[in-house]
Amino acid sequence: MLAAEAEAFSASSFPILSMLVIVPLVGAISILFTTKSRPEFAKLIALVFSVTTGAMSLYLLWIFEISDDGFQFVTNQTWIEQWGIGWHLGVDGISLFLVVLTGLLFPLAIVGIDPHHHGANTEKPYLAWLLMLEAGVLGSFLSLDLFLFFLFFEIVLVPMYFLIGGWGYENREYAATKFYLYTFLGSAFMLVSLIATAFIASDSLGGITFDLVAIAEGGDIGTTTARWLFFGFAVAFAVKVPIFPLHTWLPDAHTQAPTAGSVVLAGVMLKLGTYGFLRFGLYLFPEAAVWSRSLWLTVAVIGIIYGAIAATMQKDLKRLVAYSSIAHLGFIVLGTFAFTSQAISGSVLQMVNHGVSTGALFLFVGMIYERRKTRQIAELGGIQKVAPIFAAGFMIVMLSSIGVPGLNGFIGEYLILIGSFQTARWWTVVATAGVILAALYLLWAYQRVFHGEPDEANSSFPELKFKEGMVLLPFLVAIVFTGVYPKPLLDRIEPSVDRLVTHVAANSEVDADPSYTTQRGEFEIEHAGDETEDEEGEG
Amino acid sequence: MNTTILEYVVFFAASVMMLGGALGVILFRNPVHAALGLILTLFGVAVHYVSQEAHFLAAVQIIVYAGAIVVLFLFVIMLLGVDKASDLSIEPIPIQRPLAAIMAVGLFGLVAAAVVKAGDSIGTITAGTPAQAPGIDVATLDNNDSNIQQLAQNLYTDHLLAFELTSVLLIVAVAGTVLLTRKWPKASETDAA
Amino acid sequence: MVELVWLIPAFPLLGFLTILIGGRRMGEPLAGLFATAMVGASFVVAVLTYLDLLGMDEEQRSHTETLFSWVPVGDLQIDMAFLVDPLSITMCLFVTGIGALIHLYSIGYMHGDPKFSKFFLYLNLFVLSMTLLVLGSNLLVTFLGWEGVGTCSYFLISFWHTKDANATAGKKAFVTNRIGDFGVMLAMFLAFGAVGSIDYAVINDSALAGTLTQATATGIAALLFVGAVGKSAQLPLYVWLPDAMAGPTPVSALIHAATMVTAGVYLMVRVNPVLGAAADWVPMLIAWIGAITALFAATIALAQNDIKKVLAYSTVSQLGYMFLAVGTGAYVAAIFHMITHAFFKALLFLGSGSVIHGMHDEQDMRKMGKLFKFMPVTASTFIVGWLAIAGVPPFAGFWSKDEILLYAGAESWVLYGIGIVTAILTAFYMTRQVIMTFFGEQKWGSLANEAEAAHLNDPADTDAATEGAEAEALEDAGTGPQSVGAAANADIDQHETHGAHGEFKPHESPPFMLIPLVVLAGLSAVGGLIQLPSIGIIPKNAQHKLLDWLHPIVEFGEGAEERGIGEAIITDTTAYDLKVVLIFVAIACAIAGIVAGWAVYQRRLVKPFEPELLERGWRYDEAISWFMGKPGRAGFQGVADGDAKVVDGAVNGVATIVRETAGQVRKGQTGYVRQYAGVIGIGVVFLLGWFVVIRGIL
Amino acid sequence: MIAAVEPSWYLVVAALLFSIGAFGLLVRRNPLVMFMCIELMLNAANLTFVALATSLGDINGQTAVFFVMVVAAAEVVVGLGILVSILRRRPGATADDLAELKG
Amino acid sequence: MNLLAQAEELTESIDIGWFALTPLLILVSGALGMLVVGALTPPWPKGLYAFVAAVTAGAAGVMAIVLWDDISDQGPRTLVEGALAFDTFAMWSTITITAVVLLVSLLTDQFIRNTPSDGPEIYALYLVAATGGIVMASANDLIVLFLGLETLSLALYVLAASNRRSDQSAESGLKYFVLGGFASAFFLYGIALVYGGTGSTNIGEMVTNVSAKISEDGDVLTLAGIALLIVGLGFKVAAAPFHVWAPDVYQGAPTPVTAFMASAGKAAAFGAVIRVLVSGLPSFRDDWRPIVWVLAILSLVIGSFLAVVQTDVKRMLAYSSVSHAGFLLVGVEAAGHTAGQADAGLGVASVQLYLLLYAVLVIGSFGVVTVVAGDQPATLESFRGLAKRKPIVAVAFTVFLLAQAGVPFTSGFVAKFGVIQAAVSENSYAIAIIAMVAAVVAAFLYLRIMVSMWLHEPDESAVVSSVPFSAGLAIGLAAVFTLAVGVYPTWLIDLSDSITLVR
Repeated sequence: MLAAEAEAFSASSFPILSMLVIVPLVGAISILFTTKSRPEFAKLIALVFSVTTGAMSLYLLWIFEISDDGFQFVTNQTWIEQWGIGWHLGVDGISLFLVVLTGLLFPLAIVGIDPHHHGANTEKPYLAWLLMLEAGVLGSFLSLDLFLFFLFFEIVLVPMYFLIGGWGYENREYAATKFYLYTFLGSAFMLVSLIATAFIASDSLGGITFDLVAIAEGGDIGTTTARWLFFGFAVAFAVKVPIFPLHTWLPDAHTQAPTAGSVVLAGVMLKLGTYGFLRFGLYLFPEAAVWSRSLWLTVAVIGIIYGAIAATMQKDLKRLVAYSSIAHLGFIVLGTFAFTSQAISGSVLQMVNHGVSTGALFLFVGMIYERRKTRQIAELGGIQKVAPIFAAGFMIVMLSSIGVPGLNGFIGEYLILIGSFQTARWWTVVATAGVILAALYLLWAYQRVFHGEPDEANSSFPELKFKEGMVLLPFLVAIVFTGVYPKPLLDRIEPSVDRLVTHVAANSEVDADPSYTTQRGEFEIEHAGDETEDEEGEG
Repeated sequence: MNTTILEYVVFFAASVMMLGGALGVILFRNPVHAALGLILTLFGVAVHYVSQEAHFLAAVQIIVYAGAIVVLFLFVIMLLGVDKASDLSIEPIPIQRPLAAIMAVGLFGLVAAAVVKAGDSIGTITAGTPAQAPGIDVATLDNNDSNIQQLAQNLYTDHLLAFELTSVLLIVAVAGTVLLTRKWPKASETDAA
Repeated sequence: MVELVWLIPAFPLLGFLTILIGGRRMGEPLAGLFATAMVGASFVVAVLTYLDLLGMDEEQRSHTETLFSWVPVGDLQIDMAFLVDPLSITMCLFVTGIGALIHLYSIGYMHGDPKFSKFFLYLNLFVLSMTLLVLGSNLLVTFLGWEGVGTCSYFLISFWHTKDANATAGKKAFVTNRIGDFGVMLAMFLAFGAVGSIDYAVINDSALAGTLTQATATGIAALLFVGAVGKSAQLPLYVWLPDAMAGPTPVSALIHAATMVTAGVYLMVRVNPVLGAAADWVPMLIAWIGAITALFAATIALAQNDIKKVLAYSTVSQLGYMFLAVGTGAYVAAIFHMITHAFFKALLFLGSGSVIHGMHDEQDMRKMGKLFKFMPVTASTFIVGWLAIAGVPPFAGFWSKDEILLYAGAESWVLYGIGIVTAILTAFYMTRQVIMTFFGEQKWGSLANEAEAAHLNDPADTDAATEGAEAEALEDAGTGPQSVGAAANADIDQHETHGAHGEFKPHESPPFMLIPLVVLAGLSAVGGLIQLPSIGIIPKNAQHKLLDWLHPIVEFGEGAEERGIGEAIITDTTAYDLKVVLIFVAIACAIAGIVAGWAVYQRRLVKPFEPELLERGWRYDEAISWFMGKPGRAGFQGVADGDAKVVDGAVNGVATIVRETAGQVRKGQTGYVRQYAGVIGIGVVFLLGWFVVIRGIL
Repeated sequence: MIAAVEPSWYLVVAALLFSIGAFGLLVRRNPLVMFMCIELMLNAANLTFVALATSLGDINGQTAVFFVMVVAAAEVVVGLGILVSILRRRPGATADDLAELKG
Repeated sequence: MNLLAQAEELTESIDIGWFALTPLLILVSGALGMLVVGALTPPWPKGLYAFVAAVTAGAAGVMAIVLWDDISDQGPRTLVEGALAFDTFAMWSTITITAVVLLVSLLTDQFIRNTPSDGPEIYALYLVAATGGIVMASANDLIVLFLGLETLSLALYVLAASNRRSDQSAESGLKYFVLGGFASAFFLYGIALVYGGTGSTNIGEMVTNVSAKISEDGDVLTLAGIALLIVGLGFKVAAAPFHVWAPDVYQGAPTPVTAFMASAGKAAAFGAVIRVLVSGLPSFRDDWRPIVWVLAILSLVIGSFLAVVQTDVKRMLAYSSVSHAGFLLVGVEAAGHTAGQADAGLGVASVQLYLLLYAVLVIGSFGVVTVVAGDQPATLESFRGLAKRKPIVAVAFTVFLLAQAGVPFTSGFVAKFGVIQAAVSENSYAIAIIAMVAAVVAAFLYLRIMVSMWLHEPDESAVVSSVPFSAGLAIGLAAVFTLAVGVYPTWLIDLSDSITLVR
């Protein structure tokens, strides 16, 4: 029945993907035309458009063809033919859930969170920027054209810059500027290697094109060149992820951003980096990716441990969550460069999971700030006594972030680790140790914030309000559901991931190296050690 | 024989005039004297023109430059009464003079080096190709009219557009001076208006 | 019935959800009764399943019930599936059984607590996780339960979270367990890499079939043991268990004595074929760690004054026995001791709980004594438990401990020696506890008030105060013995209902609490019957009931025979020949220990020997706390500062450099037109230089 | 008969003249004199043109000179115009006095 | 007598191609007309001068578009005895420059209302300067090019000094004049030496002569000449280290004039650069390309670095225009790889595209400055809370700034992309990357302005003056163009791809 649906759908040429990008944009523009005198209109419009987008993303999920491992609902219009640039959108298992996540996260962020105002900035532009951001993010997840992707990848900086700078906290200008310049610097390299890729590939493709699929499948790029180009892309993604040591913009941006900003930033924008690695890095330059994997695995693992340790010592709750993001994204990168079906599926799943749980964490931190006007852990305490339900909600989200089985965080981490262990043994061992630290810093923070006797400032801490609960409910449902029954997600993710893995294996001497394919039976630890030596040798 | 010697004499005399005048321009503390030095230079250049058979240019040089431009200079000097001697012994901007010296020496050295390197090859470039019509009819070189004639011809054919452009240039000069010399009331008055 | 095994976890789940939604409305005691009913129900299911299995013949006594595909990615196909076999059902039986009893007890114990329903919420969640743990058909489901019980224990230890000590203790437990989980996860990865699955069936079969290389088997076994060490509080990771006493006493009884802490043992038994396939040093290691832990903990227990602390360390010690058994291949003995220990240790804890309850939340044995006539039921049941743990025949503990010692002796006499010494110590400190609590002279009542006063400026308590600060410091170790003081205080303010300490009179506990005591006392008395040794006077058909029941799991094909599983392996050892002798030795030791204790604490013939070093647990815990608190924390802080100063500093540094250099260059733009001309002139010279010299002349 | 005056000689003296002019512009503060220096430089260019025209046997060079003279005239007119408009308001200002814009 | 007759038939004999010259003729006659009529008639109604100038420029632009088709039909050729190139390159520059005049006249109108300079002269000067610029960009003879350059420059000197009430204006005028004269002397000397080396000042003949030359010895003269030519052109395009004048002059000059300089000036100068280097001296490309490379990088770095530390917005934009010059030189460098070859490569087209887009951008930016700061110094403070005071203007300015920073969906991105693409297509990766990094640094400055516009409260003293219609129109057009091209650049790229240089 589903299949039939999809058939009928693809037959009927309703450009759902294009609509996903356009609808929020239209919303943003139409908000600009609302009158100052009636701000509620702006809110209403924002609500309508974001919810519509969310609904469409859900519909997309519904009609998505499970068995199909390729791109679906593809739109491909020529845009700038001289430069071989097209409006080429498509969705596959890797991007599907990120799209859905984006589609659902924004309405919640728009409904659920009232920005705290600085006189100059009313709610109207705030909503407009949010919708613009949504359009950009969706665009980046859907683009199958290098140029188009870059456009969206770049454009999201602007709304985010204004959101942080305009509605952020005390140190917002610094954070916003840092965020913008840092990311912009990364994409500077990407732009150059992106163009170079197109040109170099054009020889074998007969004519210049920026079409991702065409280049990845048909373009032939010399090994060394490909490595350089990959590096160019990787810098941009590494900054966006962010990978240690390019991460320092993140804590500032997260801490200073308004709650909705942090939620979106953590929820979807960071995934642009990891997603970029999968969609562009691995797909375009499989050999280079494999060649440089030791580097990425190492920095990923460093990120995991380092982020956790740094998080432990943070005094600002939001900052702590930000550093925990660094650690979590380290896992995703680790999985990405393990090149096994499990690890990469885990990475994709973990992108969604991290979006959900960290997004929820930021929601909570935002609520705490609204109530207490502080994020300093030292000034909080004993909240569980006065607001048990609030505490319980936080606890669930926190446990998912710690990676307790039965909640979503665990499934992703587990898949990543079990997959990586087969090809990157010793890195995985260290990464697994990071799981311990996750428990350490989050529980310690929880203890300091929620346990103990509340002082007079905290003893008046208001309990979770109904509206807040309604906003949080979807997150909690997602957390538990994914943890208990991830199959529906994995079924959709895996085919595309397998396709990618085979692509990587086919276009690099991966299959020549036994350590890349999960081996059966015979299995010597010492031997494993040697293999690791070799791998490090490659790096 | 003696024509050659004469050439030498003329060349050196003219060069001395020219360079001496130039040095005068940059060394005389009083702008009026500098202007006179400039005149000297212009005459020297004119002599060089003559010795290169560019009689028309020589004439224009004297009339327009020495006659008009320098007079204009002097006129302005008098008009503004800026004929007070400026003290050249002090140089407010640090390392400005060494800088200037380096530049001047470098400039001269390098261009001279280029000239020397080019040496005899100067003027041979078109030897391979037929000289452009209307080039100089060497036969009639010593006849001044023909030189002027050729110049005129060249001016009104090859350089017709350039010639017209000079008129545009003069429009700019006119319009510019009109704009610049129009009287402006004090700020306060216009604000009141 | 086997197909309905999923009902075992289902009932607690139902209970959990119901209380989650309606717990507040249900209130007391309905929530408690409901929860108890749920656990009881799953106990009934377990019993039925047990009977069902009994009905089958051995070969079919293993059934996998798959609910749904959980984590399917490529070769990795993990189902949410339950494995029903004698072992898992045995576990289920006593988990749900004792669980039900303790639920019942808690209704009385938690009476009047504002978070009454939440307590049962957690308890049900715990039983759910525990049943998942034992029923899981693959490592991941087990791990789900494994982490679940860990989390519940975290919740319950820090149940009275307003006290920092409790919160710290909970966190400490969780993190310490995580260290163990690290091992379990790696074991799973290794197994998947090696056999492409993490089902027990697949792993064990390949271990038996020998397709699992020794190296891998060693790896898996060792890593799983790391997990077991964490969960079952063995050296070096035992530190969390004593602190876990900060939780309400029923929790200590259920989680930290009877069920959760034995999960490690269960896991090792579950994968015993892998142990068999592993290199010899693994079982040896397990045995030695078990033995040393047993002795080590016993020595600490000698000097504890907190009634629950004594039991806590004795639990650690008893768990050590179980690992000793596992290490020496006495899997059945391990399970046997696990069960008996579950009986008597739960009994002892509940008893101590009853005492604390009756003493208005006093836990310090130095302020007790002569309680026998005030709480007779509690006392008498407690005495049964005492005899059982001390190893006095015919009580349950005697038989299980004896079998373990037998195997230990068969393995090595040193291990046996350690075991026997531990046995003596056990008998001694338990005697000490019984006397200090129920006999000796009365140290409460009129003295209670200044006792209270003393209690405040008691060094232990000042430590507890400072320890609040340390808890703030990065320190997942609320230092061992002291946190009891805090825990006690916690109980105090949780129980204002019991009124102040003015007119002070211990009282017997309500029936809710007494019934479980009686039942458990009975079990502790007769529990030994399930596995009587093979000695002449005992009728053959009464021997080794448990072994016969379990041997499909612990005894496998001939390959395993010479590796030795089941009693077969030790038949040709001297220990086996001497086993009757050994029994009498054991009895003698038990008596000796008791007599000594009686002499010291009742008769005061000898001055008690309780060095502070032992009271403070060999300062092991303090050492760790110090390490985590000082250098550990400094290191972490260093990293954080480094991030701010070095990594981020570099970024901001670049910005500063740009601004600074630009600022300098900017000064060059002086506004003097002549200087600008000079700049241009220099440019000219450079260009000419390039063109004329480099391109032209050269 | 000995060689006549080489065209390159003219080029060299022209270069010298040009350099002197440039030097003057850098060292003189009086804007009028600076203009004169510019005139010197233009004349040097002119001389170069003529010399090369002769050696090339090509009249275009001379025509160029003609145009340059016009340009020079126009330049001076405009330049003096600007200068007058400034010096009217700030009599006796030197080039160094006009350094309000900087950085 | 007979001489006259001779002259007569001489001039008859040569073909002028009047039609092809219409843009120039329109501009010049427009200028003359305004001057003469304006001198004879009483002052015209407010805004009429600007209107006439705009119309004239518009007409010229339209003619250029018409001629474009003519060229694409009959192919590029030269006019007036090879003095002027008649090719799409020239027409593109014509369109750019006339568009600039159109917008700038609209800007100027309000600015000079109620000042004595509100007469025909300023607009006439715009038109004449435009003529000069167009001549520069379409010159096929170095002498003609020099004359065009002088026409443009002289007009600009005057315009820079035209605000007689401000000392800064006068100072900038004088500085510009002195340095400009200095530079054009070098340029002229360069022409002379190149003339000596190549035997002609006509670009076509230069190429033929050089290709037919018998000895290499003469080249050194040409090389020395090229050096000086690059000095002159570098000065005009404000490429470091010859940019020193730009900040002061841009800051001091009346803002609309600054807009004119930054747009028309750059367009014309880069047109000249391409003419001289790419089509005039292709056989020396290996000699001058490295220098262009160096100048490009210097301009990029100095421009963006120094822009960051400025406090005056006009000065910031001046420095940023230096770094934009660097970007354009990147394109020139790319063109240098294929100069004189059959396959033109992307360089020239990318430069022209960049010029057009940047011209509009920069006019928009300075237009906003005009509206906000008037003839007061445009400090950063004067933009505080602009979003509160004049939201529309703030939005427009934001668009321009983002475009200058090269943010996607603005024309600025298209421009940068084109240039970088050209560079990459010639494998000059290093310069491409440096350019992008410099763009990042420059972005900081645009962010600074946006911060004070959007994130700061306006200080009470700030007056909310109304935006005059004409200026608003100019800004609006610029903004719309910026966004439109950013979203749908195809048509423009299409045109720019058909740019050819007459050879």
